[in-house]
Amino acid sequence: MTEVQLLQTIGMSVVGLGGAILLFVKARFVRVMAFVAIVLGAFSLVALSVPQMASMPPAVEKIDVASIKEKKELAAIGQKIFFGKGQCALCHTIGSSEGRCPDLKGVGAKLTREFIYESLTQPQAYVYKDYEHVGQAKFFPAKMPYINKKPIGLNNNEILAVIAFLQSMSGEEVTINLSELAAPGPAGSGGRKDL
Amino acid sequence: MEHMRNQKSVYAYAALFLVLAFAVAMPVGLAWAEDAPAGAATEYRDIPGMGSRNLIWIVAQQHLLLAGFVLGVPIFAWVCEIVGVRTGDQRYDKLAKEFTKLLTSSYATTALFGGILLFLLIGLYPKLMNYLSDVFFPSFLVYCALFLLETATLYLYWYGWDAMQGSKKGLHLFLGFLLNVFAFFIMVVPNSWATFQASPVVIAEGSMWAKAWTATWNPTWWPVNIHRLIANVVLGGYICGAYAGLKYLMAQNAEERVHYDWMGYVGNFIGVFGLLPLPFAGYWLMREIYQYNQQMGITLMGGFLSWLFILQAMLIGILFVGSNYYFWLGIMHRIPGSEARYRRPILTMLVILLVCLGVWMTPHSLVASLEEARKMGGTHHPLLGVFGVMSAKMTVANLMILVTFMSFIMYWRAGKEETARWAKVAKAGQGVILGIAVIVVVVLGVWGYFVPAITRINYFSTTQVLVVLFVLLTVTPLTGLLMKSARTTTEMVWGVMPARAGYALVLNAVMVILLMTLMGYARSSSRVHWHVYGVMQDTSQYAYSPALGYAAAFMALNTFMFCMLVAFIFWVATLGGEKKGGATDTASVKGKGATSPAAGGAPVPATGRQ
Amino acid sequence: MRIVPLRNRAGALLAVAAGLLWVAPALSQETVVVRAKLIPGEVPTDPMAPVWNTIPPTEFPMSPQVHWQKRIGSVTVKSVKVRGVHNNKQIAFMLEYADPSQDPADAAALEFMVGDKKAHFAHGQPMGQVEGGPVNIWYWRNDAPGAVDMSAQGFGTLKKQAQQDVQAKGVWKDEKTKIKFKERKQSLRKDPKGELVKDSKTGDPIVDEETKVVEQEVSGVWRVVFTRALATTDKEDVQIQTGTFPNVAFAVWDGKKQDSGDLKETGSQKAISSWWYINAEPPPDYSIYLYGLMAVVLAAGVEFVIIRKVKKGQPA
Amino acid sequence: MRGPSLAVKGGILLAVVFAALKFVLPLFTAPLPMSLIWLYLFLATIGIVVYGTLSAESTEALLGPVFRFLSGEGIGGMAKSARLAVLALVPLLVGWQTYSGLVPSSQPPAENRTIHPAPPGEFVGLSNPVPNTPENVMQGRGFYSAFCSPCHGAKFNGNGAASDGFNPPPANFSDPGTIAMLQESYLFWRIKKGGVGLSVEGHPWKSAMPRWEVELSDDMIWKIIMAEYAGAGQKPRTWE
Repeated sequence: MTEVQLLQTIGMSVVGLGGAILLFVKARFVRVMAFVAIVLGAFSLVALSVPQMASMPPAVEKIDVASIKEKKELAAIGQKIFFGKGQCALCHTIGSSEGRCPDLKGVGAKLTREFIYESLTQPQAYVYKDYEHVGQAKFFPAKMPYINKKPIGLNNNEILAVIAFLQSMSGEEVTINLSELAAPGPAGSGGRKDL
Repeated sequence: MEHMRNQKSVYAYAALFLVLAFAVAMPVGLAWAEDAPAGAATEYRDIPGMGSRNLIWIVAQQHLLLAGFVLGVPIFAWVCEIVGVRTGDQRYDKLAKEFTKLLTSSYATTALFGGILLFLLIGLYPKLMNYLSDVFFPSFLVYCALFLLETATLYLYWYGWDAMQGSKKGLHLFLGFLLNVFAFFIMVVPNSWATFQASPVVIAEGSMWAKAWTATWNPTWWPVNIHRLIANVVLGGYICGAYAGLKYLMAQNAEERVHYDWMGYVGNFIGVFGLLPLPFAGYWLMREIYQYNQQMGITLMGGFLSWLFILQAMLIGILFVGSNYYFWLGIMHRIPGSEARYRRPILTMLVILLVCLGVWMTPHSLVASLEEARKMGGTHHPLLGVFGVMSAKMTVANLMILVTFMSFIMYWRAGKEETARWAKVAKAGQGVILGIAVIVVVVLGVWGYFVPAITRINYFSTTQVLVVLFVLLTVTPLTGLLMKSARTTTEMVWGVMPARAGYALVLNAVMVILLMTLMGYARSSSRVHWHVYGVMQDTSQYAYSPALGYAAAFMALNTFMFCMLVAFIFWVATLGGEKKGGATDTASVKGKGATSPAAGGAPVPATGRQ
Repeated sequence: MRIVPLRNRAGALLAVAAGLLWVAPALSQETVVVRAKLIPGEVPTDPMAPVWNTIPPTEFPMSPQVHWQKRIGSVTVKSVKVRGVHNNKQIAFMLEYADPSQDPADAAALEFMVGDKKAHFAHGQPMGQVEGGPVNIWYWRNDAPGAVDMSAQGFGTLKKQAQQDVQAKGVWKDEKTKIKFKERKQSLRKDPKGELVKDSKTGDPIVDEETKVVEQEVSGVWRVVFTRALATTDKEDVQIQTGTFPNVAFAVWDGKKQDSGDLKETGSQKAISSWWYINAEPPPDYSIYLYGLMAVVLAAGVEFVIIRKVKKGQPA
Repeated sequence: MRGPSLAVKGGILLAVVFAALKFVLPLFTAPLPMSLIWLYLFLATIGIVVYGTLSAESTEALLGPVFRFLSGEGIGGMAKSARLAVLALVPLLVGWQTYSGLVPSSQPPAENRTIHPAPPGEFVGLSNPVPNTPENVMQGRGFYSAFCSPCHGAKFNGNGAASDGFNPPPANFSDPGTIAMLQESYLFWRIKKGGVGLSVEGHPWKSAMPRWEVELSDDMIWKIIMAEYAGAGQKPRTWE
């Protein structure tokens, strides 16, 4: 018996029991509760008759710096970090004014990689004063966090991957050389399983 | 007397829940003892057999439902009290007091479940709770302070009820106001924790207060606050209605029947009143979610949760039909001789409601056997597929709101005759407003198929909502004005409703509770395998979201448990007070209870007499 | 009692509706399952065995393989008709399709998922977000006797299994058969003056498309029978349980030698289907009748109670 | 009594609704799946019950005949034996229903493919970096006819020459329920990762959509996306 069949059987038993109470029991309170049970049983049966689908967590991905052979792959990893662990996309957008912070479209072409690196690790060192938010100002008090410190805490390789992604997103040549990537340490600094 | 009884009841269920809490805590304690790995910090603990998530699910859901009730009731209890003062009708004051009695008796249980939930969360999800405490610690303090204030105010409000009649009534009303203010913030603060989990913002370095403040202002915080506020009123109203319905069914004499018939009517009215704007709030929330993260929006509306919204449509549909049914039963039974006059308009409204519901419940991708799908050329039907998209759903939801509103207006007017000279003009005006509104809603709905999604969402749907709100906000005061000078031709007769009216009230409450459990599952599942969306992943064995059927069985279980719990609490509250309690608050009823001397159809202010 | 005839009329209407409900399933012809009928005795290994004519075929459309490289634009075989029988030990499937020429390189294959994990129909290639399983492929080729039992999990992993469990036999007959397929014609739209009509917005010429189902007579039919035990000892094989619905996919190659010397279809250039189902008819289970009887008794009891209540004047 | 009773009218209504949905509708369009027919019948039943139980009189008109039929009051002659036949038939029907519910099904389990499952996070926030110029769209059209049109059709309607055998069928871009509901980034994901990039709820095991990232550059894919919207006369979903 599958789980669905088991639940269906339970649902039908509840409805049946409720029906029997309505037929044989006179006490008002019990009757009302039986009525409630019938309604709930019927609801479960309807829910069991629509397509059943559980949502599984995705397969765990491991990133191994040593296996990267192309800059394209590095940019692809950077894309995952940008929208995932790096939490960049919580504020920044690429090509939309909907974000709360500067839009990063074409940023890889506008800024040098050194500047981007500094912006990520020393966010308050140089702040564009002429940055204007497009559209209505939004009140989400947040300032750029240190990306290489807690709670986000990307390591050097991951930051380089993000820069590679930003450059390739802007249609630029990726200037990160694969040789710059630090070999993964014994603790596996190159990738984390919850990436 | 009152005091004694209440104390007794407090002891009674305090004892019961101590036992219950102990029973729950026992296995948790065992689980703690079982796995405490040396070295690394514990991320999760489990409860063998039942599963930690299932336990959290039940306790959190019970707490939330109780909290919704406890936060919703003071709003309309207070409004009822004001109405009582303004109109001088003691019935409303008594009703407000009876509502507050229900509130007082469920307050402690709510807190108790909150406490159990907190302990369980700390015990079972230490990693997550650690993270959240890091971010939100200051708001925990604020919450505690608010809780103290709320408790103190509630006790003053309840125990001071009789003492503060007369010249001190103003002070009492102020207490009621404070009670609601604190209650609102008690809801708003935890909402920030839950919404942060669904739509986190980045946390930078800073003071502890700055961090909490940043996290609190996340994109879905206010949409959820508003949605919950309205939903709590709806929940409170319908539960009070169901309480009255049950009491009506169990009534021993005519006086009780008259009283609970009326109370059921008020409860249903409050529920419908809240229900009308609720879809708008839900729509706003959904829009914010979509805008915050398209992925989450798709998971909800088009992805693995899309079927949930068909179930939601079914529940809302039954709720709408049930509420209207109760109104119509009221017209047919409480107003003698009304049947011939109202049968036809009711049939029209019923047909519109059901057609709209049919459209709403038609899914985008249909449940079809593979052979049926092969014949259709996919799971989209070439003709009925058009009902599956948002444009159609928004349109029919708006139409259903309009129909329900008309039901309510019809009930309000039933048995009365306008005397004002401008009555004809006003009625024609109302008809024109309504007619135009329906046309605008339908035209925009159809047109919505031919414009880009963003135009539809930003302009068409918004316009539909505004048009419906406009109807609500113009026709209501206009009818109020008309009724002020209206002459009652047929007095309402209370206490003669058939048994099915009581069952309808109970059904409506069950639908609302089920809806809340369903949407709780939706909010939780839309985060898929994240504790904090995109920031902290759920790495426990319960990271998956269960399928709808399994979840529905849990929702049904939760709903049933909640019903039993509420029934028990209310029963305890009336222990020993059968003779002196709310049931006899019908002092103003004279004679055999066949006719009510007071307010006719109009729920607020009771006019039309004399 | 004037209402009696009316009630009868309604009753008649209801009866008609109920009657039509019974007819409705019989009208459905397209199906998604190959139903392998349970037969007594040996399963036929010969494509021309008379038992095949007693089994209704299930027809599945075929498409050119476009999913991965070395695609093909059009294929000879537009659909295959599939029949199945089993005797609780052995199962046999017969593929029947129109192919005007018998060539040494003509080939056909069945594909199944192995184990509990789902597999992608394209040789069980790995999925991005989900873990998939391997596939089992039964392959027959005209110029090689018997069949090849293979497994794969992803492109380039196709290999012959150590344990060969499948038999196959093909017979080509020069008989006439009708095939149906969709034909599309595209033409540039012209106005009555014979000039091209252009889209007012983009300025592109407007193309009209006409799709129609054409019926064509083809002479030459392949009948290929695959047989295997329902259950094998090989872990790489699909295990077929009666009453279940395992997935199946089909592939067919027209191995005709073209003027250039190349084969018309070979390797990944082939006609394919995506997943459908097979169902080996389960042996009869008599306990179901018992449950049915119990339901009858229960329903009669409930009915009795309700009638009694109604008679007493207290409707439930 | 005026006209037929509510019970009879209700029965007729249900029969008419059923016949219309089951037999008349397929004359004009594709047949409805039974799940939907049951849904509409259920709603019609709710309507009959609600309307029929509004007042004491209507309740009598709805339930009276049913109760009289059940109790057998005032029923004689032919009608009496008809009543007995119906009463005997009901348990048999229940039994048959139980039997047919338990008998091994010849229908495979229903499949529930989510047409538009949620994309993975890293594709959500992308926007098209290629400017929407006529030249780029024209280039995209060229790529489209080379790579996409065999299945999705020259007219962007999913009706390509190679589409017939595929299940699920190739997407019809001219249907407002497909690409018009989605952002460009969604299409980018679907084209780049193909059928094998789908998540569990996408029921991935049948989609023949190729994983184009192995053959086409990002640039080409973005151009194809622009060409698809332009060709199908749709606009991508935006939030601005």
